[in-house]
Amino acid sequence: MKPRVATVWLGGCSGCHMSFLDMDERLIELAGRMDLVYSPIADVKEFPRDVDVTLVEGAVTNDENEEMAHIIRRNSRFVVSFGDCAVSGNVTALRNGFDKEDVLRRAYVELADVDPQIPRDHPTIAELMAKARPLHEIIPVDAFLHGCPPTADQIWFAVSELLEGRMPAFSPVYLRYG
Amino acid sequence: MASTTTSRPPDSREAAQRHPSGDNRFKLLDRTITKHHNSGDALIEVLHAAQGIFGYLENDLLIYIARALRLPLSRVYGVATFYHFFSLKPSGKHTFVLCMGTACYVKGAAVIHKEVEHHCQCKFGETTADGNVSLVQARCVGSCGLAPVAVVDGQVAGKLTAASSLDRIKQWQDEEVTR
Amino acid sequence: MTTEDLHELAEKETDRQRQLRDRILYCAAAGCVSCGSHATRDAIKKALKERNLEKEVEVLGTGCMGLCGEGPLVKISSDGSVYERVDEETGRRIVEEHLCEGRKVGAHLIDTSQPFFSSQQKIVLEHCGKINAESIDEYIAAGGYGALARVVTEMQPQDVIEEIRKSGLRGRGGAGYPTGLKWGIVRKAKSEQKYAVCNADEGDPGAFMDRSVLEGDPHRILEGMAIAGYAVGANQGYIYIRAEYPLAIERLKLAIKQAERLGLLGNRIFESDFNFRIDLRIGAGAFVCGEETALLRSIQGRRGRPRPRPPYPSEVGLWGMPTLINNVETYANVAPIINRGSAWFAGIGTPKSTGTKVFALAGAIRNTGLIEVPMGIPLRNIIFDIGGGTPEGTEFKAAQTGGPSGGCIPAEHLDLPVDYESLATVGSIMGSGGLIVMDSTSNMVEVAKYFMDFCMDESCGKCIPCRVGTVHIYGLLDTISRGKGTTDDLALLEELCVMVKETSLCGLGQSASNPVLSTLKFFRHEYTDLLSKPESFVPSVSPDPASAGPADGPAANDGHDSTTHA
Amino acid sequence: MAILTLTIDGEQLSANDDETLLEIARQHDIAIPTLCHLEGLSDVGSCRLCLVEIEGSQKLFPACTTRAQEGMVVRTKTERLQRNRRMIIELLASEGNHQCAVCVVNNHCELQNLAYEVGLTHTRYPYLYPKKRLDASHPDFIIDRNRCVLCTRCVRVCHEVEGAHVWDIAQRGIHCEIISDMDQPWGTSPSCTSCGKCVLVCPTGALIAKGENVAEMEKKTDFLKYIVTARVKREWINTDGEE
Repeated sequence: MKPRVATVWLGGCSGCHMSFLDMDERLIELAGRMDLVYSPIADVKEFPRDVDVTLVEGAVTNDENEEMAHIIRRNSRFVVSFGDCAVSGNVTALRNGFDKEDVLRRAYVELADVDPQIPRDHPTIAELMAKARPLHEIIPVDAFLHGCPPTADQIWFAVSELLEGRMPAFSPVYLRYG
Repeated sequence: MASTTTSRPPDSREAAQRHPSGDNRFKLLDRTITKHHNSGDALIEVLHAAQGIFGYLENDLLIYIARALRLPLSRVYGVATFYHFFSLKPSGKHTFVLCMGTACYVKGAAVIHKEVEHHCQCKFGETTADGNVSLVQARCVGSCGLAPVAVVDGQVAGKLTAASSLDRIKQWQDEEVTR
Repeated sequence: MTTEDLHELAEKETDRQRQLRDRILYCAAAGCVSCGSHATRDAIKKALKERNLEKEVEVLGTGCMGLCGEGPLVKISSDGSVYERVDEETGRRIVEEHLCEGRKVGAHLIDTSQPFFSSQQKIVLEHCGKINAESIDEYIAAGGYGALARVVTEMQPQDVIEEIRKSGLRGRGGAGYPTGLKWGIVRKAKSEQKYAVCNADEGDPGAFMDRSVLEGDPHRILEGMAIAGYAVGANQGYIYIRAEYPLAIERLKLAIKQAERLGLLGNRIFESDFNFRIDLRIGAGAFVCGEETALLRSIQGRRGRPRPRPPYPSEVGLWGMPTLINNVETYANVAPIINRGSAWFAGIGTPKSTGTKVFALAGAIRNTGLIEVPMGIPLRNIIFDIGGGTPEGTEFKAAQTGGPSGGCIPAEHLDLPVDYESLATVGSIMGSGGLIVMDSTSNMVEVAKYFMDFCMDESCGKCIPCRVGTVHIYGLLDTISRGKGTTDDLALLEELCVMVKETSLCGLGQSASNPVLSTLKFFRHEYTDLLSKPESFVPSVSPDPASAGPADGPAANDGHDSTTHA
Repeated sequence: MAILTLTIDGEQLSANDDETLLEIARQHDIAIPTLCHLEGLSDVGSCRLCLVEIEGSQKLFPACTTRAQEGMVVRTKTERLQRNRRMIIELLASEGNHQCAVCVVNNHCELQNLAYEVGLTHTRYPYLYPKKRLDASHPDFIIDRNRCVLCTRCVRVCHEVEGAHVWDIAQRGIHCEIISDMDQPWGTSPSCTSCGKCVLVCPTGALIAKGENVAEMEKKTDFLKYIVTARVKREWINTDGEE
């Protein structure tokens, strides 16, 4: 049976997923070695159980992200912080120096082209957390994949190692913030 | 002291006694500075004197001191902000200095701390928005036998409770309202 | 001033005192002043005047009498009776009943045969509560400045250092470095100019030993410093005292003026070639200035940031010159050692920790106040005999020594002798002498948090481990105390404590973790009781993951769901 | 001056007795990480990265300020030292905003390189997110205090080499920050000569030149050596740990 792999997109720009796709033809080889059971690039609605490896892109920045993080943790053997936002908050956390309400006002009122209003009080709209936080501040994380975004080579290396059941020992080449 | 500069026609002797800034308190400060031979090493002594004379250390005052002691501005500012004893803002009309020494802490100063901050809507180290009450936290006022202790407008008050502390502060606030 | 002049002054003062009918001593240290001892003094004076006794009976303010929790304290010189909680009315009654009618005022009389008094041995505090703190004549009459006279006129500097070395005196500021050794190093340093500094920046919360000595017997410090100056070859001394001690500053200023007037400080002291001056330097509210290199910085008008040692101040100190730095209590021991000899001093205490130690006893204890005990006395004696134990209905839990740099000593170590080495074996330190007793109501995680808050606030910010590490230690303690911590957090806390201890630049950072480490050592369960386990993978029971359905959705995410499903 | 021998990481070396352990190690290509140290400036021993073990002592010593002694046995890479170094970088990372992706000196940053060197995978301590001030009032330069590690190189170069003493540190503890003159906008500083030395010696993206984009700016520190040599090793300047 092939290892079950998931990728998740929390508070980030999806650049890490773009980089994932940049693995190009290696994706075909990867598809033969694993089952992608959940991903923004696969049409699965709910996070499945018994996932072997989950790559999580993005910081935890709203209550939905937070809830998702816990679901991921309970159902994944290995959780990997995928890219700088998940590892350190990165760009997503640049708002942390400001008050949450100021951030919302800036984004939805001051910069709005039409109908300026802060979206809230609706069950499908997630509530922004006071601070965007790296994934490991919310749940225990097993490995960290750096980069903004991580290069396709980094991702290839990390995923290959994990699929072989090894913890990827990142050489300085792969330890690369920014 | 500043009032000596008003109305009377200036004779030369009086003019000589006056400080060029028109504020004669600077003469007192100059005396301390001269006593220390304008030495930069005496910065802390001079800041003590300045705060004693002027109540707090305004920016212009710090610049004056820097010039007199021939020190870089940033050095003077850095020293003034390093030591908690120096204040760069005017303090409130009343001060409530709560001792947070170990003995006071063990005897419940933390509760008073919390209650007072809550009541005044301001943190220790700050002055209430109306400028009436300054809350100050002391490391140890050395009256451990009377713990918990506060220095209330210069008077040591011992064996305090949250309620008795608040009473004193409320009294100041009431005075302010009636005025 | 010659030695003969000194004797003459002493005799004159002794005669004056002998001619009095009696002397009423009231405690004029900060503790008693803050409970109103000045009003008591005025009431007593008034009562004396009413009876026309003001010429026959002298009323004088002394240094700390010890039992600070029961102030204001008043003592009658002729029979040694001590009264507690003497308000104005009681003051009047003491004059009326005790002085005039020979009848003691029972309700306020303290039993001076109780262990609080009888178990103490006073060297440093011998004059506190006995002489007028503002009179140099009284100090001289009590033998003061005799040691300085002897040293300057009869002894070589090397002999003085040898005497101090043989006495076994160690630094009373906390670390316990042998004083004689330190003096020797400064003596040997080659320089035209040297300095002697007294560290009176007593910053530990809950400690007021130095303040009491400075308020009660300021000349003792001046004499000790002058002797040290003679021994090491310094002609200028500085006393760095915290601004929070206005009374001590006032008394020191007065004392320096008095000593200068009599020629006991200044040029050609006792008509020798020895010159020595003392200046005060007032601190401005920074605990870190108790660290010697930071203190020197502060004396030079700078931010009190420490620098790495070596070089030590004994080689490179004030303005780059060799500088001797000792604590108040250390200097206070110098004159008695010279007067009575090193052998006498070495015979007190334990072989490695000689002499006595002053402690400020506070917290959950009946007798709060200032005590002086021989080194090596079991902690139990201090707390239960002298201190009278914890207040009724509570149980002793721990004693904290060394303030924010020290540790908590639990009940099982109550028989520990109080000396430098023994305290170190249980992860505490002698420290400057604060001794805070905690009873069963104290929460040790909160205690650790309290001290860490202090260190965090007092960190100068120069080195990274102390500047940032203390913030995170505090944060972790806060998380744990709020019941939000996990076992991972505790591991992180311990790792960080060790790291801050190992890598910080100065003593403040190096010892900042001690309260946490020592409470973890003795009261670990108080931490672990608050912890939860970090979240982890919950495997599905189903052996075939392919058949596993979707995981618990947002509606049912309590973590146990995935197992019950299968 | 006397010649002495000592051992660093098992290598027998000879050195002058007025040299620091760091100088000796670097002469012999023994790498010791540093952050506050910069050749040409006085040493303050504040970053604690260069701490080394010396046989016979439990304590750790900063290599930048510890002088060699005859027979010293020094270790620079024990597990304990490596662990402490990693944690120091971790603490720094948590203290400010050190997000490399949006930094002008990305890929040319001493802090970033140190993080790689010590193998910092992530920061276990919660980020403090202080909101420190950014000052772009100077016509040529910017100071972003969120990226400052308080190494005080700028303070020292301004005092010791330029002689202007624009910079100093205000406040204390975690609230410490670099200030210009009376804590006023840099552009209004009466003492700044706009020489730009502080910008060049800053190890991170805290002091940067205007007009540079993300990952564009490389800092140069070599110039210091030449200035200092030219001034005969700053004999007339009081370098008593200026900061």
